[in-house]
Amino acid sequence: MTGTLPIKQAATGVALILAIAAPWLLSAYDLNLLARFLALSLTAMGLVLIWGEGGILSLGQGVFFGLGGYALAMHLKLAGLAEGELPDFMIWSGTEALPWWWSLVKSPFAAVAAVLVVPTALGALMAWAIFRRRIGGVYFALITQALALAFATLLVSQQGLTGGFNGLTDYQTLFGFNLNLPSTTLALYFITLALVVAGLLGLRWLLASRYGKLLRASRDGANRMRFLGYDPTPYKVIAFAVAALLTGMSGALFTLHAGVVSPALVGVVPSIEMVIWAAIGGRNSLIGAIAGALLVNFAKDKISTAMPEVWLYGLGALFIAAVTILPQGLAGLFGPDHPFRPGKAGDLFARWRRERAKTASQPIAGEAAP
Amino acid sequence: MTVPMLQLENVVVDFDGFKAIDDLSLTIESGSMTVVIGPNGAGKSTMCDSIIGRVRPASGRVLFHGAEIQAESEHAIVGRGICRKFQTPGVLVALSVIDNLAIAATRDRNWWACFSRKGEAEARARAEEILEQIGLTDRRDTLAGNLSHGEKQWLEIGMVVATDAELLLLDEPTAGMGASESSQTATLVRSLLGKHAVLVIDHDIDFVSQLGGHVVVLHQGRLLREGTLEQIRADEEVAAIYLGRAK
Amino acid sequence: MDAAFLFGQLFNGFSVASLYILAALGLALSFGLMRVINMAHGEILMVGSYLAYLTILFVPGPMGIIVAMLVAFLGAGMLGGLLEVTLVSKLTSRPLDTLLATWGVSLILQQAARDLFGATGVSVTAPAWLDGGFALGPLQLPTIRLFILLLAALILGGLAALLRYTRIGLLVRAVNQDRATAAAMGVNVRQVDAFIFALGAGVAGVGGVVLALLGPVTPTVGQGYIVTAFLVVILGGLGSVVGTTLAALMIGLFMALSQIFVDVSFAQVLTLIFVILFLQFRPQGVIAVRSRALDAE
Amino acid sequence: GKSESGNATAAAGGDAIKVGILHSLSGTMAISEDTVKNSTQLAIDEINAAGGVLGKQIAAVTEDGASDPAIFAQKANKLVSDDGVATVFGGWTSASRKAMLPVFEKTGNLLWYPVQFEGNECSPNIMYSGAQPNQQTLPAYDWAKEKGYKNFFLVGSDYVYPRTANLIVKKHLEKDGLKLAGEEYQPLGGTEFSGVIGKIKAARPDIIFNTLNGDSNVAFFKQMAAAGLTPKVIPVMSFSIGEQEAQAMGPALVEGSYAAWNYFQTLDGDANAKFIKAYKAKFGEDKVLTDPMVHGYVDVYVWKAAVEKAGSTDPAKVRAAAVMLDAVDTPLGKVNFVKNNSLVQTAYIGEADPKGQFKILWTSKGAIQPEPYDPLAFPGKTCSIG
Amino acid sequence: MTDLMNLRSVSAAYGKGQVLWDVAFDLKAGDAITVLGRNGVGKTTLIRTIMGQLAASGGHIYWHGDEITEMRPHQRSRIGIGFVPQGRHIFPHLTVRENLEVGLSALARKGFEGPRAVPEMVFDLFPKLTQIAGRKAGVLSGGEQQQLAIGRALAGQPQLLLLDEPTEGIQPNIVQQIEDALRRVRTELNVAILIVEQNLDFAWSFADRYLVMQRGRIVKEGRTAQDSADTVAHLVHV
Ligand SMILES: Nc1ncnc2c1ncn2[C@@H]1O[C@H](COP(=O)(O)OP(=O)(O)OP(=O)(O)O)[C@@H](O)[C@H]1O
Ligand SMILES: Nc1ncnc2c1ncn2[C@@H]1O[C@H](COP(=O)(O)OP(=O)(O)OP(=O)(O)O)[C@@H](O)[C@H]1O
Ligand SMILES: [Mg+2]
Ligand SMILES: [Mg+2]
Repeated sequence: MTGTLPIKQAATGVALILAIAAPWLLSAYDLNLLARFLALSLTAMGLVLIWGEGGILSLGQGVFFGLGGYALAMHLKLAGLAEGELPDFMIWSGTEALPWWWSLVKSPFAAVAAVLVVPTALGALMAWAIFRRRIGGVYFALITQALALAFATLLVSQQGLTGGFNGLTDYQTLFGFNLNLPSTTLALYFITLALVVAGLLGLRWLLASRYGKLLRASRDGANRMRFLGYDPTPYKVIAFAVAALLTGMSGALFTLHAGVVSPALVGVVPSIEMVIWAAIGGRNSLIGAIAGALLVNFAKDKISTAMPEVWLYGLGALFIAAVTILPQGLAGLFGPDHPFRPGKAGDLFARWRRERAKTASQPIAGEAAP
Repeated sequence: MTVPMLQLENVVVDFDGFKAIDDLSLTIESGSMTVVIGPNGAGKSTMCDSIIGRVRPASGRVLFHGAEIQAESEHAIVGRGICRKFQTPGVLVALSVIDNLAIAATRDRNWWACFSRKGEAEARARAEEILEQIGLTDRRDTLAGNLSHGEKQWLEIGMVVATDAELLLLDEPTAGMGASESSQTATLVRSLLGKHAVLVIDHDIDFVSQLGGHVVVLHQGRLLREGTLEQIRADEEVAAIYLGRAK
Repeated sequence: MDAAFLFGQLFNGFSVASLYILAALGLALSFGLMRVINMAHGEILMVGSYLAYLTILFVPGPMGIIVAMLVAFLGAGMLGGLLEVTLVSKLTSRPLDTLLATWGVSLILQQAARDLFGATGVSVTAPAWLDGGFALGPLQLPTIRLFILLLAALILGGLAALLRYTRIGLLVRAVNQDRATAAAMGVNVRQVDAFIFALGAGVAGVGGVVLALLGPVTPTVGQGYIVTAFLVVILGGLGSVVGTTLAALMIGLFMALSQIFVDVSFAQVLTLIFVILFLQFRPQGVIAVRSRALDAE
Repeated sequence: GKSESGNATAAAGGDAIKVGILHSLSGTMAISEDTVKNSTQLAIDEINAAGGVLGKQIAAVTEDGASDPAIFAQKANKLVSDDGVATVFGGWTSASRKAMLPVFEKTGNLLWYPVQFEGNECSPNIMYSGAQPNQQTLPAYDWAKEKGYKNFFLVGSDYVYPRTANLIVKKHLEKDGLKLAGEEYQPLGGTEFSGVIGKIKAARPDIIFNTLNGDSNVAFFKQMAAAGLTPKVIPVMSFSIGEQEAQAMGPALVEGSYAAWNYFQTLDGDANAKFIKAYKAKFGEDKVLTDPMVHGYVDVYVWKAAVEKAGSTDPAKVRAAAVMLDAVDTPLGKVNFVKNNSLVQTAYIGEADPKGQFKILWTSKGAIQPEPYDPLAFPGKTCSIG
Repeated sequence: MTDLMNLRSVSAAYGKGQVLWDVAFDLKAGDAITVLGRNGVGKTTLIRTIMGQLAASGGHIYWHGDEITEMRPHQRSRIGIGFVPQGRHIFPHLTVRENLEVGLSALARKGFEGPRAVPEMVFDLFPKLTQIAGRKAGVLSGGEQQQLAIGRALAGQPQLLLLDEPTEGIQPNIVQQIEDALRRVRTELNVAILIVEQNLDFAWSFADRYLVMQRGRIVKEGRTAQDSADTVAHLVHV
């Protein structure tokens, strides 16, 4: 363990330097991808918190992703309009007046506040309602999956209010900055990077604190905690709310970089893909989560370009490999008992010797006790 | 007259028509020692369950310092100063032995307190102390989930003690322990008296005799006998249903 | 709104419920036994549908559909068994991981179906004896829907009896509760797992045939039912057969009746919310099983 | 075919004109979009074989939009910024088009969109060759009205095209004093129609306007038939069922129902016969041809003509030239783009026959001028380009 | 005559932490051996390794001279090893009778089948089980569950019975019943018994051989008839 730490830190440092230099190293397109995927890594980190540490598998992170994304996108749609004008989709959907909750995000500050508050508050509320009733494990996973489906269906079916299946797209300005200018794009990249680093450090601190221990304790000892005088619910609620916050931010940033938010990003399938980022990276490793989000998404982009039919096979195989071969994800390769350690090889060898010994020496009947 | 520390008043616990506790009344005074014995299935564990909020009485009241607690949430009851060791040991499997103890020893168990450092050093110190007492020093950093059955038993006793609760409920603390460990436990339990009230459930009569204290015999959810161990041992009926030759 | 419409919707509720029963039973079995959520279950339905399509190509005529059900039962069952032996059995006691791994399988199966049959849906024509309907007062009940209802009831009854009265049923329940101990008592737990998984998959295969009668057969046909099927399972509580049935009925009726007032999309949203709220009040599901374990959550 | 995906066609040397083809090759939309990709590729191959454009070969870069609008935007960006294509042919769902629109506006590039859609959009950077509502929905409505149908039931998939098309239909029903029997939407890909059918039975409409998309249609027609409601009992006018869909669903299912398009495979004309022959030769005799495929094919030829007229592949010049071209003969008949970037084209109504082909029942009086904004439903809105 | 079972330098580990080291001993039919040792020395681990619930990381286990080191638990059960786990592990949602019927699986040759009737001997040894045959095992008290767990293992008619602290948490008079029953099992059915027991007096009076474990190793073994219990007490309680 001690031996591997400096290597890890050095690698992290190099990665950070590369990330800072990226705008000068990458093509505009690849930089845009990097920015998007860094934004996604916030979601993956949130999953490390709730799934890896809290044992809560959420298959509905798309909901929070979407809340963050839509909150910002609504503002962006309004920002491009003259006074009294309606967003284009409302016109062709026959909506006649701007719904009140749209006008809430008219100011960019309100929009940023909404990005931060709405997913967090909803996450907290939902987690409280569910964990209070002591629902967990697979149940929780499936309920959140249903929520993701419900959310996506709702977005689609309320086209006049949400833009429906198309989602919201075509943004022009944020805080008065023209989103189409390269300088804005660059600034947004660095903001994203800064938020990822901040998220990483913040979560590190949180997990190292006593809170982290109590969260782990509530993972499989919720009842025991109760009988020690602790209410396990708040720890899970906090974890879930923090993850929702990160995911909401992730959604908002992604929306900015991608230029679109739509139900296709929030439903059942994207929500599960979010989990796979964390699983591939390592569900207990924050750095792993970032790496996982970047790797899976870059792979998806590159592979699906080259061979679209192969991508689904690849993704499927990734899921299977992630849990069978690498249950600790990529981070597991560098952890304290990674498979490349000589000790393991020794064990394999021992087994081989045993196999041999077995065939060689059948015991003689009635062999005396030693 | 002062109110007793804990009072069960006509408590009934009903499992789909089966009365595991049937109109049971019992009083425990501060600092006292109560030993509960009785056949398997007599309702001893269920009685603890009803005190600690794990099952809810169908009727009757549980009073702690005069306040009704039978409807409170589990952690709130513990917060009032009652803590319990379970018959099947329950520890926080994902944490190390010392963390288990430290969490139990922490005084402020509100969730917001976990972000502050206050009281942490104190809890740690107390945890180390108890670690000594329960003889798990060389297991300090082992994950509690990896302990053997008996070690878990010890750890759980340690955790209960660490909470410093006013009333400790120990459900079969010596199950799976040998004779000398049992007497160590007895010593530990006796040292708690005065400051804590202790209720012990056990089937090991040697252990019970080392504890001293007031003995209560439960049978079919009801209180069958009460008295000193001598009186109980002399009782024909208890012998028939419970002690057998062991008396 | 007239009475005929209302009764029509009630009937539709039962009819939809019967679909969910067929889709969810297999899940409930494997969930109850292994605490495993098989995300590839939807694709097993899909395989059933395609098997129906293929069978009917070879065995046209009125009895084709019956043959198709047998083929689908066996084919899907074999696939389920294979999946269990090669993947799920490697992940026992890690239910959340199984969920992810089987999701991977589902992606692969979907793409394989796409490569084999094309992304275009294929279609199975119901035999003539399933055409038409029965008039019941002002109601016209499609024969095909009645047939599915009956089929679901038969399968339910059969499974319940199997679990209740046969030795394998007993072993299934034992393994369900404590695998390590069951193994130590001489129960070949892996065989039991594989059996139940295969059985559940077989039922799903029959479900797939039924779906093929009602709609298109596409590589994603299972996806449309799977989330709701999961809800049925958790609403049913601990994978019990009775619970699953009741839950399917609740969901089916809720969905059908809410459509009196709102459109399909919104009815779906309402149904999901209804289930979540219901679990708020009865987290153990419709049928709760008690246990004394300290950390049985 | 896998071979032409990803990178520029091998045939094209260094001095080729790169164009992008961007369709869903995976995901739910792949079934439809793949065929458009094929016909687009066919046009490119034909042009290359005939000597190319401005003396250069065309090299197609194919990308997969994976049925996900965000990926469409991402890949459009890649084609334009990274690959430097001169133009892009692609898109099917309006969602994908909407997601790509900002990319094309920002980069000044040009997208050729081949599918009928809901109108209400008019970007200088998109060439809309698919029907506007007044070239498909409204002609069908007028036809139904003329046949004496008075009570309309609207069934659609739950997304923008059906909802907006129906909004327009409703305005016209209102104006004409006809009756709206009901309006129901099914989530995309949804297959459980018992509730909708219950409502149809209760409402007893004269005709159903069906804007369901994709596989939902199979379920809809099957369950309608099971409930005794065949197209003979209640006529159905479909807007997204073409030859390919009819074939896939099993022609028997849709036999006798109506469809409105700007192209049917059964259309007369040499250009069509030639196209059908060429397509089948390349992709298989069993293949059928549909309206969007033809638009995807025609788009390439129009682009070529515009490039040659402009003498440049610069998107702005090409667009300016494209809307000034004379009508050319295509499998669709004579068509040309006009200032609002949309195609002047003829509307047809067909009735599905037992083979999944359509018998043409009605033809609009000449080609219809495209109108992105229906004056009745969206008064005062006009296209601002050109 | 062949030995019933031989262990040859068996070791076992949980993950990387080795718990058993070079354990070796032999058992003959009808033997009664008690394994003694303080908490955490590896007694349960030994039993689980014999049962196959934990794979041996080294060494060999023989049954009637055939190696069974790699056998899976259900196979070991079917060749005649019966098991009463620590903490009882009855099937809580099955009735008492069904629990016993599961025990019959040990008599199956392959597949799922097995005889359907629970041998009378079980009810004979534990008359209480007859009364509560229809109740769900999960609601039984600890003592009842323990009797059930033993009965369940006996239903499979084992040649060797592994018992892990069978008297833990059992009321005194039932402890005596269990003791009596075990004696009868040994004498009347000639079943070998390997028992982990904290109650030294009982262990001594019941078994004819003992093994003392410390830190995963057997540090002393002998015959209860030759040594007095006190000679090992200091080894057991360190
Ligand atoms: N959750 C439950 N559901 C149904 N019955 C229960 C439940 N918990 C306990 N019982 C029943 O209540 C009775 C009392 O059980 P309890 O565990 O309190 O006994 P006990 O005195 O602690 O026994 P032991 O000494 O064996 O631990 C038993 O008959 C038991 O079967
Ligand atoms: N699941 C496990 N994972 C890791 N270590 C374990 C596990 N179970 C037991 N151990 C360790 O193995 C050692 C032996 O445990 P075992 O349960 O065999 O002890 P025992 O002799 O049966 O003790 P007891 O008398 O307390 O039951 C202990 O040190 C324990 O910490
Ligand atoms: Mg008890
Ligand atoms: Mg043990």
